[in-house]
Amino acid sequence: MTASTDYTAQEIIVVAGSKILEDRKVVFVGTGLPMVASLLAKLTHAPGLIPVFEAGAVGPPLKVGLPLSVGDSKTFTSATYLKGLNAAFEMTQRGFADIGFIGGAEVDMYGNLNSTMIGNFPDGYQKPKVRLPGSGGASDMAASCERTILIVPHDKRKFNKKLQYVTSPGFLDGSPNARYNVGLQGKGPYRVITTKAILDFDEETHRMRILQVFPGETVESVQAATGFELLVAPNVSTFPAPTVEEVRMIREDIDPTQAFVKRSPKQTSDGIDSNDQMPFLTPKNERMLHASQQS
Amino acid sequence: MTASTDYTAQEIIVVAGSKILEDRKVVFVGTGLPMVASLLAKLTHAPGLIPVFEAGAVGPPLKVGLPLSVGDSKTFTSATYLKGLNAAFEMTQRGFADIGFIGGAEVDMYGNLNSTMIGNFPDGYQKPKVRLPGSGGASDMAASCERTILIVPHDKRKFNKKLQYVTSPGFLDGSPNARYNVGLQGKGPYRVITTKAILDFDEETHRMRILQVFPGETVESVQAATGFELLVAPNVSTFPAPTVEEVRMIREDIDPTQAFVKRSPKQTSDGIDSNDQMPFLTPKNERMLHASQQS
Amino acid sequence: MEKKSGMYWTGLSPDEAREKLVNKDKSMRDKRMPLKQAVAEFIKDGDNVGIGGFVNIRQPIAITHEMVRHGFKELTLSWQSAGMAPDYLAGAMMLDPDRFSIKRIEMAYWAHEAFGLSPMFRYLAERGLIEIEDWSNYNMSARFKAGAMGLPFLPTRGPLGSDITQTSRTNVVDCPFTGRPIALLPACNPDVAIIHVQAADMYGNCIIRGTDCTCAEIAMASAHTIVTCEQLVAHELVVSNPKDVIIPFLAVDAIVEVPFGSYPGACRRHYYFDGEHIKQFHAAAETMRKEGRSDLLQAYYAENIFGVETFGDFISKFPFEKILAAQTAESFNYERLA
Amino acid sequence: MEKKSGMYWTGLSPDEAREKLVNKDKSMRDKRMPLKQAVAEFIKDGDNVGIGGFVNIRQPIAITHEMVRHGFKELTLSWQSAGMAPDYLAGAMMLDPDRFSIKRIEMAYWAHEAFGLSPMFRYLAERGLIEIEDWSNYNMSARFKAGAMGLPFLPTRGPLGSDITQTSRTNVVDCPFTGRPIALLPACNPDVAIIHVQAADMYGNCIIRGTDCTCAEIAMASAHTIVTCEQLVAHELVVSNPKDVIIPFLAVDAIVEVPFGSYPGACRRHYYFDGEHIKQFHAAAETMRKEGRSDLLQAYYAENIFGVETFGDFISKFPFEKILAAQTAESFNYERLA
Repeated sequence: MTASTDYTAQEIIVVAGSKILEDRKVVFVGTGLPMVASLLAKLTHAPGLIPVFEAGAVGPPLKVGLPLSVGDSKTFTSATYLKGLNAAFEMTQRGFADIGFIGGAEVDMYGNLNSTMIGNFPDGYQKPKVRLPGSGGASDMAASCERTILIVPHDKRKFNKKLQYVTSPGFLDGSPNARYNVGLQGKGPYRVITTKAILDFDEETHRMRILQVFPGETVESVQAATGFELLVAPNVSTFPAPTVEEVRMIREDIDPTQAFVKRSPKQTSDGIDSNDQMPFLTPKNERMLHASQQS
Repeated sequence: MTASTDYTAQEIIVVAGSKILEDRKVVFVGTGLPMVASLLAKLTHAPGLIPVFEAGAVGPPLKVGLPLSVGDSKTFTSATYLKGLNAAFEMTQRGFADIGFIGGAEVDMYGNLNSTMIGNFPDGYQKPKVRLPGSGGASDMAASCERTILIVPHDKRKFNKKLQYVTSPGFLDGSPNARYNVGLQGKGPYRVITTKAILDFDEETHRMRILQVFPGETVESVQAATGFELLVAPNVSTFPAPTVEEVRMIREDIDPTQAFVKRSPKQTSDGIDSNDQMPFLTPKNERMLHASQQS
Repeated sequence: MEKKSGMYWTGLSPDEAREKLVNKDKSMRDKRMPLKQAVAEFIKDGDNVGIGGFVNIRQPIAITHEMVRHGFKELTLSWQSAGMAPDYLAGAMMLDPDRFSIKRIEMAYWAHEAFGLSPMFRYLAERGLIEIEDWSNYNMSARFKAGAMGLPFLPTRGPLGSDITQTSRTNVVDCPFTGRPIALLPACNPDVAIIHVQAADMYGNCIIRGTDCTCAEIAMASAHTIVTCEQLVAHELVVSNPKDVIIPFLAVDAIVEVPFGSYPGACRRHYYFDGEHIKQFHAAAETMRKEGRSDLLQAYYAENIFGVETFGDFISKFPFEKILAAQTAESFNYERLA
Repeated sequence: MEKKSGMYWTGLSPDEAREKLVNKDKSMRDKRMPLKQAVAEFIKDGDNVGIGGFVNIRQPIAITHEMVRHGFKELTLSWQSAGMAPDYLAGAMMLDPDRFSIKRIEMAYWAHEAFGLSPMFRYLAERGLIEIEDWSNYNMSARFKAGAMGLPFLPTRGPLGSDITQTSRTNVVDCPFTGRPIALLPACNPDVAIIHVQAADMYGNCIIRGTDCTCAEIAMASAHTIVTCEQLVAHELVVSNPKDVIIPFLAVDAIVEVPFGSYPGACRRHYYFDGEHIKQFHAAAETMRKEGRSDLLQAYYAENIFGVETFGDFISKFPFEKILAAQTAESFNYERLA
């Protein structure tokens, strides 16, 4: 398995996310890179992975390609159960989701996430500096999935000691039983995947901890890009670069139109993904994707 | 329209119940005589009546015949909406049911019903003298339908000052806003149809009141069969005997197997309908019924 | 809110129910097995058993027969409205409480609508042999739904103003938003659900025709679910219209193809009631209730339950014409070309 | 339970919602009418409008175009996740708040997943021009569900531990059965629901393919419901499989056949996204957000909304190849023989 030499930061996130997903488990898939990672897992080591999408699809084989939305028509084709949002979240609240796979714009050392607003909270809540999309289902997934995997681009502005708004609860203040005590279910964040490393949480303190660094990164470089002090696991290793085949699958089979995995992502001046290069998924691309995955 | 001369007590109940049902209204139909009355209404003056059954059928045309159960296959054929019990009761709680049509073994002067137990309550609750089937959906219909129609055979043992168990709330203690104050919805009981009379409730006191008597009955004879003092409406009239055609429809078109409308109902020694003469609805009868109603 | 005094859980508490599910293998695997194995593997003495169907519609009759053959003690039974399924279990208790016993029932209605009262219920209740918790149909349905939703309770109006609020664990509180009273019903999370459906695939994806009853809620609320089905069909057929799936494979532990599994009750698109057989069974139990003579009931069980190996053997005892009549009667309700 | 201090209802209170429904003609009658009439008859200034669909899936785009043409003031908009539908309404407000204005939004997400952020949302929020109440997807779905169930609230775990409990009317209480905290969410009963579905009959019985979103709950919770559908079909076809009906006629006031009524969003079995058009619309709004120039956005509305009489006219502006491409793209998701 030859290592890729031209993979992007998003691509290694996808590969890392995919490898964390175990076969035959139920994964509640958030929008964006989690969808790409879940599809890669299903096409490689985890064919029995059971994806659940918040708009209501349970267990689709995803043979018609990468969904552009968690309510996409593609999530419903050959799904085994298909209702609406309430049903998906009720199942999760009941305990049917082993893993929730979510993103956020800002994370703290206890794995709490912000996807609501940048600005002065609470006074500036009604007039934020940057208004983010809002929770979507992330807050619910964080509250009720048994474990969660978080994806956050590694940047000092995004790894903060104190969040401007807690949208999706992690270990809260990190105190023992903090989640249980406020009425939450599930054991909380399991992994954080960033553009630089894979992190987990210390069992005692619930503080974020470097588990593996990506090629070219060190414990020091990861810490330098983080706005709070990270713990360091014993024997931090380097997560291997994606293989040529993994990168090919992402680029050609899974996300050929760069719906989520950009070759060179653009950022707006305020650091928010603008997605302004979003291509229209043409029928031609569609057909190729479809054909390759049905084989 | 010739008056029938050989109608039974159950048949006049069915006809009276049918006439109270207005066209184009939503009626939540309890099991037994309410089903027969609703079908008669639909076949006569109220073709636009919308029956709802607690097992989940909404608006079936009932062209395949009289259901033997409120979850009967016959309630689902050509229904416009079809889920389960929660959906039916949620709709009712929301306010979709104009009328609920229920029976009970015992009623008091405020239209509260008992279908749970005969015996010494609360001490004898776990060892009743006679154990009745239980609420079924009656308690819910009484709680949330906008109005209710009650059917109770007229008998001094069944019209009591104090119920042994309140299964389905009527006007409770009759005090103003009693229903609203305990959290109930809907305006409460509208009519009581018995084997002797049609009764309503005084607007001020919420006490049961004789509205019309059945042929052969008088205000006095109805009072004599009642365990509490009835009010009497101004100008009590006699409800006309069913017509020959109405009786024919009940016997031949609607309930030819006497599933609910018996020619001579048997009673057990303790006054509980035994239904031990229940005939099996044979395919032959079925076919006749089906044919006659499809025409 | 103050904690309700004297509160207790039957079956699983909400936290236990969550824990059971979290630790369960939820993968999509072949769950076919003989009914005997399913009953032995997933039901235990003392369990809270959630019963699917509604009155005599799509009740899990075959499963109750197998439960009687196996023998269980101190069960709690939970349902909204039921007829023949608890009748079979209760009749077994009437005959030999050391072999089969029901400790408690939580329910809204136990009788047979057009087919009369349940002599078994009257026998057990009027002798004080079982604990009873009365609820309404919506109450029980909402309790299962709360369990299915992973919630400790749901609010409803249903029991307000009735003595159900006195004889059950209902908690009537003032709504914090409106100030008006509202009833909170504790979730029901059975240890095991027993359900009959029209069709399923080998993974346990289930299709129901006619009333959904409260079957999906009961299955989702329970730690384990045994499903019998009229037809076991290909997975591909099931997912060709995924909206038809009402119980997802995730909530099912055992799937058994048992044609006529709700007989002598009815099952939409398959067969209508066999009122005669219901009547015959009831007559035997009514004799014991009224006269104390158990011989007729004993004979019924000896012939129809203990005298056979499987539910298929029971169905085989009926003359062909009888079975055909039940199918034909249903064909008038739901006409279709083969 | 103590009453939550500072509690208020937007849209209808539970008692008002009940009253509206009780006094409504719920008969099964022909509810077809032109979209212009439906919007004029059932939406009023100041209304709480419940928006169906999910992000850009099956959003009621045609209805929002008509609302913009009509002009409304001081609306409250409620949804879980939405994209183009609130974008169209918000863009109208950006251009002329005297003609169209949104007072308040209650929602979980306003953006476009693969198609990026909403420049309209950023414009209005970052200038403090609208009141915002943030919830999660499950929160909003449960709030509509509480409304649909005729309940003042539903419990959920969703907002626990998050600042949503601080910025919304959530009431966190101790569960009276378990003693653990649980969140109570006040019901959402909109004055009017706007919904697009795949098929319906003239009475308003609706069939939805793919995600049900929260459409049935929104319709059942609202005092009035306007439905547009891709296909208006015979009642007999709809009831041939009544389980397909997800919104019953009882909950619908107006039914309008509007093919491509969710375009440029997607509608399962009919068409996939038109990302190019979404991008073009956003570029116009983004220019106004970043540079303050309204000319591009003005031109977009002039051409596509104010410059046409009906949504059909808007769709007719697209080249045939474009429309066909959207249909063809969807045909890969859901293959079927005509």
